[in-house]
Amino acid sequence: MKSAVILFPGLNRDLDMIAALGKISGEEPAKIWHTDTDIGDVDLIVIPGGFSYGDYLRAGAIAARSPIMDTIRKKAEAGVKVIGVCNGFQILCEAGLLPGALMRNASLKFVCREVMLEVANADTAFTHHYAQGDTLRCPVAHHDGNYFAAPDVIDELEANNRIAFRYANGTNPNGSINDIAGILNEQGNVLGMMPHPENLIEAFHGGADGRGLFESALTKVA
Amino acid sequence: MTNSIQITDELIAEHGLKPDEYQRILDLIGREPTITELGIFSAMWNEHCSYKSSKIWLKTLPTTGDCVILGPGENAGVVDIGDGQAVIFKMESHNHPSYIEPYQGAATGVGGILRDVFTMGARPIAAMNALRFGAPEHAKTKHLVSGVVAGVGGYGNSFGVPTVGGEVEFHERYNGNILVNAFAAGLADTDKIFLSEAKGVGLPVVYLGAKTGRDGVGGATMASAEFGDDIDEKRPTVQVGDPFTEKCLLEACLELMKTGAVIAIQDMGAAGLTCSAVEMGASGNLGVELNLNKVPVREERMTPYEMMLSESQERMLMVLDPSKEEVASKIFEKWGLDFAIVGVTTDDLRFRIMFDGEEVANLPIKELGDEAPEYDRPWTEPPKPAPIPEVKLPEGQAVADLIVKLVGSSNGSSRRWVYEQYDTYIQGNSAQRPGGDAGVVRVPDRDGNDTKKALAFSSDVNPVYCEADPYEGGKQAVAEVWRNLSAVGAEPLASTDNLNFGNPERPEIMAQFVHAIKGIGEACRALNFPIVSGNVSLYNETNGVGILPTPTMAGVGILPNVDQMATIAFKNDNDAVLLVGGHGSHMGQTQALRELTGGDFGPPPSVDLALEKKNGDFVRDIIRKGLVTACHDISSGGLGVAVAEMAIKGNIGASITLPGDAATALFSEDQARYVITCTREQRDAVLDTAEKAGIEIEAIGKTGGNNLEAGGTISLETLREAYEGWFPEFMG
Amino acid sequence: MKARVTVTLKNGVLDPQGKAIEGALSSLEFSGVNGVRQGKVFDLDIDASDQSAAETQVAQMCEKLLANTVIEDYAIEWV
Amino acid sequence: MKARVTVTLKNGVLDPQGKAIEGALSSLEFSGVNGVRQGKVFDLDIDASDQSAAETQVAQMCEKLLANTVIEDYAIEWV
Ligand SMILES: Nc1ncnc2c1ncn2[C@@H]1O[C@H](COP(=O)(O)OP(=O)(O)O)[C@@H](O)[C@H]1O
Ligand SMILES: [Mg+2]
Repeated sequence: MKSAVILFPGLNRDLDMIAALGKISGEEPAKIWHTDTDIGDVDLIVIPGGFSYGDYLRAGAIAARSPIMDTIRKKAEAGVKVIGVCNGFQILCEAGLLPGALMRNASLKFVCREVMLEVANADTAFTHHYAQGDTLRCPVAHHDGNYFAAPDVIDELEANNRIAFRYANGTNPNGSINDIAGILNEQGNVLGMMPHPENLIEAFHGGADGRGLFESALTKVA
Repeated sequence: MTNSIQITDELIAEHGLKPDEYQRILDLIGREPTITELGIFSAMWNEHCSYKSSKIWLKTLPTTGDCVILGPGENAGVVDIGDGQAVIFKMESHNHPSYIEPYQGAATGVGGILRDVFTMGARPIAAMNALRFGAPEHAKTKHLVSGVVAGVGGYGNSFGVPTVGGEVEFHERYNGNILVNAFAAGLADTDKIFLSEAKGVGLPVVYLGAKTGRDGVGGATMASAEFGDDIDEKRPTVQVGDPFTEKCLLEACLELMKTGAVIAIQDMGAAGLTCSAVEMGASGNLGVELNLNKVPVREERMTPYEMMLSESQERMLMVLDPSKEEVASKIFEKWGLDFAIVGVTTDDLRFRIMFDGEEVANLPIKELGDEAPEYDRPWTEPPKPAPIPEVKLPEGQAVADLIVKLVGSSNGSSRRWVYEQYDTYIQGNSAQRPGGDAGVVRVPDRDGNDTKKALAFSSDVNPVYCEADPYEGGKQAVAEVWRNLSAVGAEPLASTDNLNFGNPERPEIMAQFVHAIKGIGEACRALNFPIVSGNVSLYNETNGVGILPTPTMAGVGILPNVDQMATIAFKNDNDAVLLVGGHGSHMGQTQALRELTGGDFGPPPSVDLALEKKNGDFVRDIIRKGLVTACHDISSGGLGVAVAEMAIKGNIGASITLPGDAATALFSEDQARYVITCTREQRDAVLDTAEKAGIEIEAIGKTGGNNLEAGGTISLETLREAYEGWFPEFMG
Repeated sequence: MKARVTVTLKNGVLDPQGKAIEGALSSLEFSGVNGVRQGKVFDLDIDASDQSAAETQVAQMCEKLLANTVIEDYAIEWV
Repeated sequence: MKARVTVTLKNGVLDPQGKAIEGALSSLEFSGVNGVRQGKVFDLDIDASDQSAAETQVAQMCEKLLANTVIEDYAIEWV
């Protein structure tokens, strides 16, 4: 499967993500600079973490309005899988590819630690290598990960199993409603999540709980 | 040159120049300086840039060694780590600015040190921050802690470097002057290191990065001035950091360096354009002419004086290969950064500044640096430490309770509240994150592929030791860094220092400085731990009250195979707990004594450097032989705190058998000691190896259970609550 | 011309900063604070020939960038 | 009573956010924007018997918490 990583100025987990995709798929992802308008023929598009444009104005706001997002929107409509991790998640929300917004952490502080994630829906293009209800270890590192959406939106997400991951065992690090850590779009081919599975993919990291996400995303759903 | 502004005595004093220093200027240029020239001299000749009080002592430090590629003199030190790779590192203070505006002061401190590292062509791979604050109960402390920590994180997290270690300490002597010492290390190929030395006449001098504003005008002067009650007037010089621009500047510079366009490059730090231009010219034996009308500015009506002294952040100066101008400017366009040819190198060794077609400065470029005043300031013998008062050491359960007090104290407790605000995972190479003896990161090879090679980082100093005996304190700071690196299995390579002291014009302060340097120098020589970079911060004093002498040391060590790395956490039940270096007896200046008396008394433990080396080499050796399941050095708090931390981190208890005087055994802070654990099966092998190496070693207990048995009994929960509880509770 | 755009959170949208400030104020012994909401202001300096053109332009800036209309409202004044 | 506190950066203090927004606006083809400065607003709901007491109280809140007077100015309006 071909994948592409989108690069905006200020992103800083691009190399982590490129390494993870390379190691797990055995294939270097294409690196797409934000001013390129053509992403090429890929099955998976990833927007990595960081601080695009310094997260100035609102996290992800400025990147979300750059031309390449229209290309990504079209690809998503055509069914291409899209993952946004951390800043990538914030960008996808600001761009309207995912509902809701990521507000300042309830603690108001940047938080970097390992949390537990529950696989809330294992029947998705991004999670089918996990079992329903699995709990995974996963690092988080963010300042604005406090997921918020209007009650009706939350109800819809819950009703349609569009919550892919939840913070488990009281490890919600940011105050997100319903412990939401990652959500899907309606078609189920766009995933946004705050935690960093790309930083837990090999023995050296002290575990590989994050691999399943990439293994799922990089294989066709059976 | 016409003098628009009369140079009065007040003006001279405001620029921090003493009358004799001003006379030196007159003798040097044979005329009254222009206001711009006066500003340039004040920037070049203040303590911060000229090291005028410290130079003659810094010269005594060992700065060479087999692994040293480049010692002090450039933006950062360069150390060979094999396979055609080098680690480039330095530590620098941002104390005064952080006291005045904690968030921005700390943020720009981190930005500055990162720039020092990537100016040389290295991609930053690790950062540390050594912080010192006033008493927890002091009115300002909480505000300063939250601002500084948020600032360090706000900049480093956004820039994208993992923060792998540091220090946080509280003491009333920092009530009026906090310390923010930032360390950064980067990775470069040994054949692709960039220097500030300009080469070639008539070549373009290029301004890179962010625009120039009035930020920090007079900042370098401020950073060398003792605080008085007029501190508010020093405020408008606050600089604001822009980590986004810095991240773009990093990527742009590394891209630029690949093109071969860079002949010389230098970041703009303190007194930005002035220091960088003069450093580049002087070190290359060239003159520099700048046309300030070409400098990208973000404010109207900026004067030459302001442009030359501005400390706006995220800027660089470069000497460009003219044939590469096009590709170079394209790169900076791509990253949305300014790229402006602002001057040219000349062959006349003059530093010439043009503005609106007029010459506003024309100075001898080498003398600006070389002729800076240099002082051999008078110093006294350091005072003898206060004698230890009669105290009754605890017995029985009270001994165990004191362990709980210490791990739950302001200086003994967990720093999690701090380091969880720093990104410690980014880059995916963190082998050991904060909370252990040293931070460890895996090193990719020249092509960016994973390897087993790793680097370890630690930063230490014990200021109350230094206050009681600067010489032994200086030795101890070096020894503790070296020990922390050894304790993870790393071979210490080289070190950097950040010497924070009070007003050097007071002989008793100068005495602290001199003796600390002597101690540091001796320790670095004995441990083959050369100092490749560093920074001095003097005048950390408010209304005559100086800080504790704080010569922060930081060091880098190498692990050939990161799989053979030790951590402090107990791993299994029934492991043997071994004490390397024997039981201690020294109670002076210990945390326990402070807890019992509320003060700092007695001499600090003395450091036997030969013993340090012997025990450290042994510990590293058995770690690398895979004989060790956990290792922790014994420092502040003594054996009791060391085993408590190992138990808390591993969530495994232990029972420790102690000699008659349990309290002294647990709380003395004798140096050159470690606690290690190994499996029952390997216990004898380890003891054997020790005997053969002539190492004093003793089996003192075994791991297991939910309690720590040491003197008395403490449950792991009690320990953890105390250890993890203090900081969050303090910050509220 | 100079415009000041004020962006505030819609009612019902959670405001962690406002809440925290409320807490901080009471711990600073400021009493009788029933609520705090935090927003943003943007001071824009734009050259535009006529007022109405400028107004539509600034309104578009708000819709397109300055406000996230999912959670925020905006108001424009001219100064 | 309701007060609106507006906190803006002092003149000359670098405003990275404003700078980035300026850039974003121009890449969104908004022309003629000469400058953007970002600030904060706080909408306070306080019960206070008399106006003047309230005014001094809010001023203190600004000095102590809402504004970083090292780099920021503040203004108070009543609404
Ligand atoms: N205490 C010290 N020990 C060793 N080298 C030092 C010390 N203080 C400064 N230096 C060296 O002197 C040079 C100038 O220091 P500094 O002005 O802090 O660097 P920069 O100008 O990059 O900020 C640097 O190479 C630094 O490593
Ligand atoms: Mg420098």
